[in-house]
Amino acid sequence: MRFGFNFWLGATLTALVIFAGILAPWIAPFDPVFNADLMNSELPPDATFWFGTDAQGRDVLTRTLYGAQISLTVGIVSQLINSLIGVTLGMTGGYWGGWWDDLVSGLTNVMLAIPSLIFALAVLAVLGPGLPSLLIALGLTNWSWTCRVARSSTLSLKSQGYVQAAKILGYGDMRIMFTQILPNMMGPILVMATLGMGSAVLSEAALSFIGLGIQPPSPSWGSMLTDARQLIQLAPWIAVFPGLAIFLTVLGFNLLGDGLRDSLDPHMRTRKP
Amino acid sequence: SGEHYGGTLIFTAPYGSNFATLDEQASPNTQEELIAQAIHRALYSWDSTQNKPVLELAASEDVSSDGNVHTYHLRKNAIFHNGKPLTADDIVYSYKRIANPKNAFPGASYIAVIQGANEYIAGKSPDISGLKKIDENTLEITYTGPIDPGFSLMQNTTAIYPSNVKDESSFATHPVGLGPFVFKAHVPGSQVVVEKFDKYYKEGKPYLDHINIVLMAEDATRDVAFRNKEIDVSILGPTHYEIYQKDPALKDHLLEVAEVYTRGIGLNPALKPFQDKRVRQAINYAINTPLIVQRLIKNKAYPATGWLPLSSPAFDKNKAPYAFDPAKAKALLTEAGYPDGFEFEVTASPNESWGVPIVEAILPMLKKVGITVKPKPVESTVLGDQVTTNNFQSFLWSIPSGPDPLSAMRCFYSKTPQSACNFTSYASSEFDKLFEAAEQERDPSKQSDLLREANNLVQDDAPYWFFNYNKAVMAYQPWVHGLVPDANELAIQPYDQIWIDEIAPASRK
Amino acid sequence: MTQPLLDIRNLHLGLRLGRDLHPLLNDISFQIMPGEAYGLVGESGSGKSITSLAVMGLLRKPLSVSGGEIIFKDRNLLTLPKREMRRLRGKNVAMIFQEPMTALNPLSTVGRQIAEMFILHQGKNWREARRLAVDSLARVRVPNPERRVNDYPHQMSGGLRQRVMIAIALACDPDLLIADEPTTALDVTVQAEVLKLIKDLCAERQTAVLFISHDLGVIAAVCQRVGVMYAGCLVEENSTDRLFSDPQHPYTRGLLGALPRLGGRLENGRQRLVDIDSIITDRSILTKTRCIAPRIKEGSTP
Amino acid sequence: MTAPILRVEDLHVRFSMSGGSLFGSSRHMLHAVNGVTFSLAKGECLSIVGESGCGKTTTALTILGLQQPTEGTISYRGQPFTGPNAPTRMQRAKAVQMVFQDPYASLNPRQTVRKSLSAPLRLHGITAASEIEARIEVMLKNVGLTPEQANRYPHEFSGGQRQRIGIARALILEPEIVVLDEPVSALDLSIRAQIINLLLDLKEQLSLSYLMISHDLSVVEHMSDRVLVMYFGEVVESGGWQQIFQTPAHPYTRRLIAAIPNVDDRISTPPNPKSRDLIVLKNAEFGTDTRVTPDVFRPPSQSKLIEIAEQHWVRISSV
Amino acid sequence: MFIFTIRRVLQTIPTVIVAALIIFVIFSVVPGTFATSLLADGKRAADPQLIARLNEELGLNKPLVERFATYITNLAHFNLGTSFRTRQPVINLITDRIWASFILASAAMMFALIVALPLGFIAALRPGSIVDTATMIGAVSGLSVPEFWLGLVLMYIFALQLNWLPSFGYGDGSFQNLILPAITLGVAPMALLARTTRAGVLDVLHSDFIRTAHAKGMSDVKVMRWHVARNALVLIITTVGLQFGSLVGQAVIIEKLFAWPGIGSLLVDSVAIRDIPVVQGTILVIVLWFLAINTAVDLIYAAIDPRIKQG
Ligand SMILES: Nc1ncnc2c1ncn2[C@@H]1O[C@H](COP(=O)(O)OP(=O)(O)OP(=O)(O)O)[C@@H](O)[C@H]1O
Ligand SMILES: Nc1ncnc2c1ncn2[C@@H]1O[C@H](COP(=O)(O)OP(=O)(O)OP(=O)(O)O)[C@@H](O)[C@H]1O
Ligand SMILES: [Mg+2]
Ligand SMILES: [Mg+2]
Ligand code: NI
Repeated sequence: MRFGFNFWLGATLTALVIFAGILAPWIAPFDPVFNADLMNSELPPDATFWFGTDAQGRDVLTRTLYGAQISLTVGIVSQLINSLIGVTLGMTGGYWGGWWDDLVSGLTNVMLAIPSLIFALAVLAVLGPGLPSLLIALGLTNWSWTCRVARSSTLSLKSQGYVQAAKILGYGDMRIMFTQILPNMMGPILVMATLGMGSAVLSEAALSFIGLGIQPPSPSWGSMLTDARQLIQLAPWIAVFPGLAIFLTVLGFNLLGDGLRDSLDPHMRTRKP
Repeated sequence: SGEHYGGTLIFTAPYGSNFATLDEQASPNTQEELIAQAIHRALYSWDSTQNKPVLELAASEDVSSDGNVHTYHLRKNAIFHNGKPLTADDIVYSYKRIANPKNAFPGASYIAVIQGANEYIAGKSPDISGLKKIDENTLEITYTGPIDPGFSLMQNTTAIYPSNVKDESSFATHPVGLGPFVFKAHVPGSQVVVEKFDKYYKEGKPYLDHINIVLMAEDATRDVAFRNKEIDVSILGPTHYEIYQKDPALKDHLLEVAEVYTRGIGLNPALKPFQDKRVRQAINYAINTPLIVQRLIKNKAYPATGWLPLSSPAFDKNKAPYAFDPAKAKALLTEAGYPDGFEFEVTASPNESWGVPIVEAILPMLKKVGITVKPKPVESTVLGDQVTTNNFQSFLWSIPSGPDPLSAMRCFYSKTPQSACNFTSYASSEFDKLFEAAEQERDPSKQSDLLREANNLVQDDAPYWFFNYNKAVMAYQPWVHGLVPDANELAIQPYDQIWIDEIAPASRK
Repeated sequence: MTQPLLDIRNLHLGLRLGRDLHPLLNDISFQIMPGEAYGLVGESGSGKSITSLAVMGLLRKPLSVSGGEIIFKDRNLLTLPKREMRRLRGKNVAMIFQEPMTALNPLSTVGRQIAEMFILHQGKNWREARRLAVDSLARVRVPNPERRVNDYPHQMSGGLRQRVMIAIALACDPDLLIADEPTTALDVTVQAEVLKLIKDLCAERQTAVLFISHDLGVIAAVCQRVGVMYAGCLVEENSTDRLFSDPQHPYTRGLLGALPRLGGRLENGRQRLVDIDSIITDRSILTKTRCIAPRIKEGSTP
Repeated sequence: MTAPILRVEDLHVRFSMSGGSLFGSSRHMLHAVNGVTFSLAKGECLSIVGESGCGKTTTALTILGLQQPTEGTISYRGQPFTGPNAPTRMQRAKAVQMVFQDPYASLNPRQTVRKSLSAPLRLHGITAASEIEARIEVMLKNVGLTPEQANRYPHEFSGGQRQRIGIARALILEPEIVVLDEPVSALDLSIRAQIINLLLDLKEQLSLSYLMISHDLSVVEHMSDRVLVMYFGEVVESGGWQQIFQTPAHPYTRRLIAAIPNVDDRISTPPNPKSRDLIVLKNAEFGTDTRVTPDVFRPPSQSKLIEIAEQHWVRISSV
Repeated sequence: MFIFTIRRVLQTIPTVIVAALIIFVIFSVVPGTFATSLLADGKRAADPQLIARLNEELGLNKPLVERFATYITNLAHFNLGTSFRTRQPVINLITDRIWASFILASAAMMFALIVALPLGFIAALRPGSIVDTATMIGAVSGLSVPEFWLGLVLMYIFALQLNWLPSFGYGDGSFQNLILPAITLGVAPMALLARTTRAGVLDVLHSDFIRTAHAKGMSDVKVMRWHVARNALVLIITTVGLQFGSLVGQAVIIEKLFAWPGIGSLLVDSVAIRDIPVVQGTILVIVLWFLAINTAVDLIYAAIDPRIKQG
């Protein structure tokens, strides 16, 4: 498989963010929560505080780095949940067909029809704000796309010779799904997941806007950005850096997904002689 | 003094993106009061110059010697927008409607000051015994005690409606009142337009032809719209307060008032450390309150010295607030047996001046004396729910503490149920004695002295971390005149006194 | 001898990747006379389709012609301006593709897709064009042409669809018809009908045919002359009869031997099929030395 | 010839197709296979020919257990292969295997050849690494591949090699019957011969029975012992390969054979003068006009098979 | 076609019922009740008596199953219930605002289509070119900016700095007021649509019948007009439908930011005060809107693609 420029750009951005998140405790100059000194609030970027400080007097650079942890957790875990639900339902529905498939398709349609932001809002209202609830809310709301993709992939893979062969060789349904179908549809699922990660990061920001985001004082880009919107004139740096971080991360995930899709798509593959 | 007639005022409603109903009697929220203030009038009203309730719909009143019975001589020139003149029947009708158990209106608790109202509210009596029509223009009301009924009956939720409207549900869409402006249009989710009422009972008023009350919940949007001169007034949040103060074009047109809200963290004695007064005091000592007010709230608040706010008649100007003294806090904690501190949860809403951001700011301060704070963010709705059901370790809230100091202090009276504003389940026999004395005292200044003493007692006992009293700030366009600093709620302005001058842009004319 | 209708001279074609050129066709030359059916056979990937696409001027991006001439009626198609080439396409040179399922637009009626030809090349309006489309369908022996013009491709069977393709190709009476594996996707019985149709129609108006297939039987049924391609080279060319009865190039011989022949099985016991690999023991030799070995041309003996 | 090991009796397969009515409740029955009966002997190659959609694959799938028959029975060595006592997939796997048409789609692109071959062995209880190794090695040799190639992925092989892997996978469990669905039609001409030779060799070597599906009659003639001609779900003619190819009786069979373009038509001396020596039945007796497409949504008209020579059956109209 | 339409419409009914069930269950277990939200605003004592009375009056003290039964019975009579807060029929509250939502969503979709289709086409015609890369990076960027920031920035630029457009609100429903919120809302679907268009057009361009069209001697423009556009449309239209269908639900934040009186802000406000009938009604209307759009898309689909009707 050959990857294009977009893929590598996306992979680099994503890797950067992942490293920032993992290394935050070592590379961040301050503590993200307790190093708050109101005497230092809203300082513009300088030698000590490279990205300036926020309204609480906390270092924006530190919080942006730590924010990567939360945002990545949100992106990755919620997509894991999504993919798990979507793949399980989609694959079994597509494979077994019948009433189960009808049920899965129906449920998928319902989930598509209920606006996801509102569904997430409701789930959060039930569970109360906080990271675990957020992960569940975002994880429960966006699986319908994955499910559709998984289902149609399964339908087309099901008729492939090797799946038939597996049946004839005596493989059970579960074994066929896990060893024959799942590995072969990971491509599109992965693409969906990477694209979904970007939108999960954004959804977190949107939910912060409504006041249901991450539990403070843990830094998340979404809540940093939301809190900073009042300060856009007074202290623009508080918004700029987490905003940039979100932008680059979502861009990274999207380019990664696009790149993956392009290299999986036979049309886009340049044939080598 | 140069008042101009005519023009349109574009006022903003900042408390949501919706007017839930135009039936003011059915609404407990400030948002709808913004309309009620234009359309409706209640028996009393708040006089912000005298800082007390005054008669509005009655020309005069006679009070019985025991102070329980008031006889009102109603205004003869007051006419409803539908042409009906005001009579005693309208008041009886309105109060019965508010208290009607079928309706379950929030204003019922204000009507409860009238004798027999509780029986009526409970559905045990077909009438409110304390309400007696003498003649068309005279009404006698018997109250449950020698209280000042003005504090209750000036509320917008006790607005007087005409008794001749057949379809009561129409009040929700086509309100009819006695106010200076007539309801004209409601674009749900967008705005309410009212128009000058020619037969308003106050001579020569109102000045304006129209008021558009536009919904605008988002601060940032309001800021842009205000600078863009699309709206005439804007309620400011802390950051915009600071920005506007620095902006030479805007800084001269800011209206500030100390509002009667006290903010702070209520400590639940159910949590063991909070049973010790020294721990509660330690918390007050450990937090640098003025710094938070200055840096985080941008001085859009006054550091609290106790429960009663600045504009309260019983406010003690000489009382010093808790000093910022971490060493003392540490010592007190050690004394109380918590040398290594302890951990507690603060239930708080997302509000920027009395919500989670404040908890984030005190978090490192309390950490320094060894106390670990964990914010527990909840929605505003849920906050109210959890506080009134005593379901918290501590909570950060903004609680009305005026204008009537007596009812404000009632919140610490041990007989006040927890759910009814004694949120920290405060019980002190010393306090109870002072409060009961104040309740009996008919001389306002002596009553104030007693209440002041009670307030200082509460401050010393520290059932709360006393944070601040709100400073409400309103920015207005230079062409707007007649705004008043109302300590109850700055956003509620006497529309009938407002006028705009000739420098107003064409769109306002 | 008359002028050849199509004269391909030393055609070189390659895959341009960046600056490199990977050759795919090496020095291909052959002629087709008016009214003649010329067959191209060869294994998959030997370059049959790209040769035909080069004639049509339909090569896409990474593929490009790197040398040679394609002379059609005295004009070099490779240097013809785009617009001229477009006018030629469809009108003078028409093509039938392999997959009748996908070569028709699923969202247009077949009538419309035939009618487009008359609009493009004869300036007819839609109504006339549609009437002519009915005639075209009748000509390729589609039953009920009036009704069938309004059908969508998915409503037709494979054989009918291929007839529609032929109708499109022959709509403007081209001088040269290129048929790239026109029957691979069809059943034998349907294939036989389609082949006969192409043969008859071309005989009727002296259309020259370039017929591509890797089924030697099909070539035998249609063509007068055959070229055998191997790895981008034309390795042998001869009249059909001569080629089949007396193949010269080892690859051709292999091809013929590898084919099970109907009626070729002995009453009891069968003979093993020839394994081409056993003849061409080292395939790479053929590839490396490909067109260098003297091509076996008509009339010449090795 | 020995006793049949597989017997298919009066097999019917119908698919219900939902129609276009309001609630989709009106259902047509698509008659894909109609009363097919045949048996397969040990070491025999039986071919089913017929045009696309006539029910060849469906018949094969029923034998493989991937499709439930609507009516009829299949038995393997006297044991029922259908109905309530049908064997499980695991049990069936050791009896029947299949080689697929498309060598590209029939191998899991994410499994190495070794994995493709060892997984079924493990599944069937052969866990000793040495034995697995040994069997894979033997099998790869059998199909003409080297053991070193086992660690490669399918995309590293050519079409012909893939088909060899497909054959190896089908044979690794040592089944008695192998179903070949168009085993060479997707292959290049030059490779076709190798695979045909390989299949015939393996058949001899391992005494396999083949059930081959094809519409390439020359391949069928080359490989089969007996031939079954199907036409819209029914067997219209069956017999030994000579009978079908040299003396075809049913007009459809004749048309089929006549339609094959043949290189030899070009060559002046036909190698076998006996071919095309058709016996003549009167057309009317067949009842079916094979130029008119029958309606697959209707049960077929009344007809029966008659034996016109030893083991040579032809369907004629019974009305 | 008629039968197809009816069948397609009937198929949405189970979806609506299940959606109604999910919505009902979720919002029945949400903590906080309308009564406390109304009475516990801190201004005065939350009178437990009053709360109890209110709950009784609103039927909130009945068991869940009974409430659901009433809810469904009402729904079957096309009755969405009565708002706790305004005591008006929910349907009235929604109809008051649905128009604003509708024009906002339509304008946003218009904007998205007008920008995305040409961009997607151009990008597909020159894959790998600078235009292509720029379009795609631009599209992805559009997907990576939080909506409220985009709105704020647009507001600062076009309302405050340039003074071209009003910054907020519905005004008298004029076009000027619509521009900024519509653009803000339209950016995400635009980005998605540009990508889908590119993929769709590429797909069509690679198909065999385009080669056939070229072999007919058709010019590129005619190929585009006669063959590519319509076929690509079939691929694009599903995305358009899904996007358009979900726009009303997605507008929540933009409505709040621009003080736009759509049903999104009604919904958020109602959730905040736990006015459950309004919440349920609004979500149900959003669901219906989504289903209606997508049913319409399916019908259009069937009209352009002759293969569908056979279904
Ligand atoms: N668009 C393309 N990009 C890269 N290589 C190509 C392209 N089209 C064809 N080729 C290569 O050119 C060579 C010849 O291809 P061509 O399609 O002409 O073969 P063919 O003889 O028609 O084969 P078949 O019988 O399978 O149709 C092959 O090696 C193929 O991989
Ligand atoms: N799962 C199915 N559902 C509905 N119809 C089916 C199904 N499988 C096959 N059919 C139909 O049954 C008939 C017989 O199909 P089958 O695949 O057996 O034909 P075939 O002879 O193998 O054709 P080909 O030569 O094209 O492979 C066809 O009309 C086909 O459309
Ligand atoms: Mg080809
Ligand atoms: Mg088949
Ligand atoms: Ni394609």
